[in-house]
Amino acid sequence: MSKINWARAKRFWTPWLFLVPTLIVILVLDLYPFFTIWDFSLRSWSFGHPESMGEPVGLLNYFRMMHDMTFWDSIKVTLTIFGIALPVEFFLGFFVALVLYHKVSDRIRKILIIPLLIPLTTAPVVVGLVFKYIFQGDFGVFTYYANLLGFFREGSVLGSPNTVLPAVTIVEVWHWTFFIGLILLAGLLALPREPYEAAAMDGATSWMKFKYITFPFLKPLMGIVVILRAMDLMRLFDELYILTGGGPGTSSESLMMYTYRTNFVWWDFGFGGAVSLFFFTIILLMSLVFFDATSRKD
Amino acid sequence: MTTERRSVKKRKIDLVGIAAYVFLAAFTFLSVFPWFWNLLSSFKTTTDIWARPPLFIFDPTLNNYYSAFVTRNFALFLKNTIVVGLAATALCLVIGVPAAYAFSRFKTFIGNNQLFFFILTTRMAPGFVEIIPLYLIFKNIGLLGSPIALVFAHVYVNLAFVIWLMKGFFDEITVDLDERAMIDGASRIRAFFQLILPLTLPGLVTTAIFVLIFSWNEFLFALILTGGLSRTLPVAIPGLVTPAGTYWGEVMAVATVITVPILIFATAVRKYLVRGLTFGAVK
Amino acid sequence: MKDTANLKIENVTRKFGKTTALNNVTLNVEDKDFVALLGPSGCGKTTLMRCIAGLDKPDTGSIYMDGQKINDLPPQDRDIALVFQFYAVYPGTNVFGNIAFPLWARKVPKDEVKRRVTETSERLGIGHLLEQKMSKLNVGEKQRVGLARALVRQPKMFLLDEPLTNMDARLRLIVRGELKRIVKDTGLTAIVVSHDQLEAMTMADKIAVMNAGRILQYDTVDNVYHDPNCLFVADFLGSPGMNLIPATLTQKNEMLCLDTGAFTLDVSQHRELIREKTTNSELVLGIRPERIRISDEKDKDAIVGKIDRAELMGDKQNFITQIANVRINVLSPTVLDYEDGDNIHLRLPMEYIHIFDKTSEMAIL
Amino acid sequence: MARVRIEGITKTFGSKRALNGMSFDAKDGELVALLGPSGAGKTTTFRIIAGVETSDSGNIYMDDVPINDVSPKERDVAMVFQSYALFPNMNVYRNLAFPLRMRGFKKDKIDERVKETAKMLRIDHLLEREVTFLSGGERQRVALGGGMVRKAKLLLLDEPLTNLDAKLRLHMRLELRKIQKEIGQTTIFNTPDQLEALTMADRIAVVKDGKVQQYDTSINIYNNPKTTFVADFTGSPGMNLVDCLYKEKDGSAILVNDGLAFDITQNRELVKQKASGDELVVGIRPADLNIAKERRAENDIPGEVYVVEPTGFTQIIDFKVGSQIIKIETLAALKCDLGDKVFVAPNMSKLHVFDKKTGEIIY
Repeated sequence: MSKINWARAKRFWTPWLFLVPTLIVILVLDLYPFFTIWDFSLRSWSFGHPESMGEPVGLLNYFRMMHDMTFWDSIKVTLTIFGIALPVEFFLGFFVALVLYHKVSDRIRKILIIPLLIPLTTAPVVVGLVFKYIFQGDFGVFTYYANLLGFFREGSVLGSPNTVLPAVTIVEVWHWTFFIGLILLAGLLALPREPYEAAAMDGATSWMKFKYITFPFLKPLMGIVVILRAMDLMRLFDELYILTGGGPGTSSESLMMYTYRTNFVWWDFGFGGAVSLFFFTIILLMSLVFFDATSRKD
Repeated sequence: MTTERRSVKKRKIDLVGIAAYVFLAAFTFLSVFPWFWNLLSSFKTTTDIWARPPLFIFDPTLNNYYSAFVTRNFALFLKNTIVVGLAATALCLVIGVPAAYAFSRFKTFIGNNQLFFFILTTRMAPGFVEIIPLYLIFKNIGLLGSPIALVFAHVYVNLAFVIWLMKGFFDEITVDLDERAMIDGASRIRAFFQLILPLTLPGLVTTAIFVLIFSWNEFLFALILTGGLSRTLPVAIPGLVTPAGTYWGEVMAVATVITVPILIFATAVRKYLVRGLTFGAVK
Repeated sequence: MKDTANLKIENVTRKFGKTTALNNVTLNVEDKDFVALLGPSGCGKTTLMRCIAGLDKPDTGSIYMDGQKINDLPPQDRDIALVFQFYAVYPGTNVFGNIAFPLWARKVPKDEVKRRVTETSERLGIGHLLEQKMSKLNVGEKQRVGLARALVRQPKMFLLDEPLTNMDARLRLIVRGELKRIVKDTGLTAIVVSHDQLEAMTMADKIAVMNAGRILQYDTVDNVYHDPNCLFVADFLGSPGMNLIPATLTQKNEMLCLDTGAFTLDVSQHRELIREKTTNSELVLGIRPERIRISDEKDKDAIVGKIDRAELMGDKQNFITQIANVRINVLSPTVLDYEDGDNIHLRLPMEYIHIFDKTSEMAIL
Repeated sequence: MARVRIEGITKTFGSKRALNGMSFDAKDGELVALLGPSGAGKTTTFRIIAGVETSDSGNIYMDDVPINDVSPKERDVAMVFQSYALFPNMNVYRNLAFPLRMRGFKKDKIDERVKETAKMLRIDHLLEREVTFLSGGERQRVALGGGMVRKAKLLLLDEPLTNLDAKLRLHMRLELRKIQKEIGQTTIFNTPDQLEALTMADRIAVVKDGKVQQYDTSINIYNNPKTTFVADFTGSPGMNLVDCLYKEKDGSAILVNDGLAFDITQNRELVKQKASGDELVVGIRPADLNIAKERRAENDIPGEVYVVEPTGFTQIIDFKVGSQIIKIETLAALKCDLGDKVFVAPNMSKLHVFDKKTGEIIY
């Protein structure tokens, strides 16, 4: 009798045995911090009010966040970069994928991919520094040639609130366009041959092939790429930190930069905690979409 | 008549073809140029860097590398980066690979899907939620500013990635093999270690390289959790941008040292690159 | 309906790198023929079909349709429809769109598209599915959509690539008959590609048996089955295939005999033919399992064998019989009262005997 | 070697019921077939017998000892997977030795057994080869070897012939049975192919929707199918099944359907007693119908030839009467063409009647 129970129990516990280390990590490094932050966000931690340090303040931090203009500005900055960079990256990336797929031989494609990988494998910090160097006001190679053509005579494009966001967006587009290109190219290369042959026999035009075969086949993949990039753009930090530090002023401060500043410049973990959790929630929702897209693809 | 029509068509194709090649050439040039400029500048003297118009031909020098890695502390920072990367990678695999196996094989245990999704969010989340308490914990136990804190943080961020990617590799090995091994008399643990794990070796290597790359490039956690001599390269280079001026030559030298190994690694795993970049969602 | 459709393939060769997929193939398909290209995987049958469809091009040789050379004609201008093995679904549209696709491509007016699609789908019994998504259909239905797409164009000729391969045994049996009837009803020239001899025999009127890039025999179903021209064809058709027993030609007194080691067979009556066709004395004796007659103990001239295994095949029975070192299949159309290990008395009727040359593998008789 | 008994096994995956009271048994040294379409629950049954899957209820007995809760490694059941499940990182020898190593056999004993098994399966010349470089037939033999080498009490073969080409399948079905009888190991195999089951097995369990419909010898399964499912699933083509209505006319009992009428006066009492209603199904095997170009008896059914399918020395004629298509198997010597008017006479002694509602046989 006891032997039977033992066998059943073993069957039940085996999966968890493999999961124990992961569960510990999750518990210690995920759940515990999460609840800590939740607790922080409901208390006052501002150095501006040392007398009430650690006092519960209800949802005050959240109200403060809602009324902070720089918070809304940071969202605006994030959405501006997001709104321009994502479509540009997507269409440019898709176009590159299509050109590489249709117009180039297998061998050339394989060789060409290696230099094209350079941007997306470069560390964001390095990307930031290199572009800061290129955009440098006195001797930056971009500035020099732009000046020759009569643009940006007043110095670095990063120095002016009018040009800083377009410049940052260009860096993002440079960094990640081929990410989309590469993945969609993989999708194109994996397309089944039969429908295209059927379409050839049926006398379909290129547009019909695209509309009825290529696009529907790639749609799930496009969804995955877009949501991955969208999450990345929402979390944009490293390049910005190096390139502009959020400046000039707060004209290029993204939501991620803002969260950083509230926590590690103002050292207000109550207010910062509230901002962090707000941000976390947005990403959580986006992850849900990603999870849904990937599981539907299977 | 057919031949005539074909020749006309052929000329038209050539035009589109040329346009395509021009576009690709421009796209490739723009992709490579900043990196190329970085590499070039790392061999320039300060005077050459400041030159207007920008110099493409000059006398190359290794001074920047020498002063960064010998005179300054960058050799130490490089060591930190390598140590953190290797430690985080090893730990991450040890913890994550069994979990990936569990998600691949035990499809029906309670909470499977929820847990799997939950783990994903740890990777996707903006990080601050975890980073602040971690910062406080490590500060309290006096580990702040030691690479150990960063190793933990990197394990935490990359765990989801390891699990997602490795699950894909395990899924490719038929469950029949595990079951045959167990029917033939192996225990589940033995089947996993002795039979299935060796079969995922390419997957393990790929995953390890990806984790190494992520850890190597990672900035935010490193920025907050390390300081002084415990910094990694990404956090250390901005230190060359000082109020008194920027040591551009050295910045470019260090940037090159950060970039080149990653490029080599990425080329090595390019067969699985798409898979890694999409968390295994695209095979 | 369209006029005639005569397809003529002349000395077609197609190589892929070092492998020769088609080796100097010549084939003549007459109007309204239903031809099967039959052979094991890698025999070149698919390449041949793709060359006919225009999806592939011969390296040398010509393909003529009604006397006109079509080597360089793109597929859509050939007036040939192809039903794909994996149904080639267009994911961006529903069943209606999948059938209407070739008409859309040809800019046929809307109401005519609707009329023709409805008509064709009704005829194939999928009229009620037109608004469905393709992914909701089962294999049988998908196949019919593929067929409808081919028929709706009213082509001169159509090609079926392994039409039954993805179905389970039961469905295959049903679809096989239906498909044949549909093809017959359209009155079109059709070519079916198959690796399954039963599929080829049941569906087509003529079979081209292929191996290693060559057509070995091209003839009516009856002739290919009953008069194979070489060892490969004899073995490939039938399940079980023809019994092929190595034998030596020997002269015994006045008789010319085939000595198999287990028994000898007097082939004096074919002396002239054998002498004429071969100088080799190493031959192969062939007889179809169902042509062997089962007699009884009273028959003194019968060959006695021991039943190694009596396999029950429904109404039929297959006796795997050992005669000394020779092993043969004996197929009885009824179930008999024999068990494993029993002796069985057999006769090989002379009219059903085949003789092959062992070296050239070609049929002598 | 052992007796095995499976009793009332059920298994549900999510909302899908895979097994629904699966029961059958195998005698010592018997070769049993589980025959059924894909999705019938055959593989699930195997996995439960092998112990890599648990059942929701029901029992498995090995020599009358329940083994439900014994772990797979202690069950002494060997299984050969449809995918062959060969370890790709081991050569043939090590693949064969694996089950023995796991059970702690001594090195020389392992060597002896591996060589003996390899010789029996005629793969002794392949022992040093890597399994990834073997042909389909060779891989199948190695997989069989892996199952047999241990001499387990029970051997399970999951669709052993499915992945082989037609000619090889023909050869292996004979060979497999021969080897099984030679070593006398109790063996259960499953297959979706009725011919494999009929030709190889001592007894066949016909499975549908996770339940055994009929468990009997080949000859009985074929000649006396218990349900319409078994009737249809065995034979190629399967039994013709015609939905009919029971009617009485002029003192005789007939089953009618649109141009078809079968006089069953002889069995009237039996039918009345067993049938649940007027709706019945007439079943007759394709070979039990006689076809001719002229009418020979008054009861002959007139109709037309819909399709002719030659299969070598026989042919299958699809005979159309009303909206019904009936398949008839006859010698190829009879020449017919599409649309020919023909007459068909069923062999009434081979006629079966089933209850439409339950699908079960009446006689």
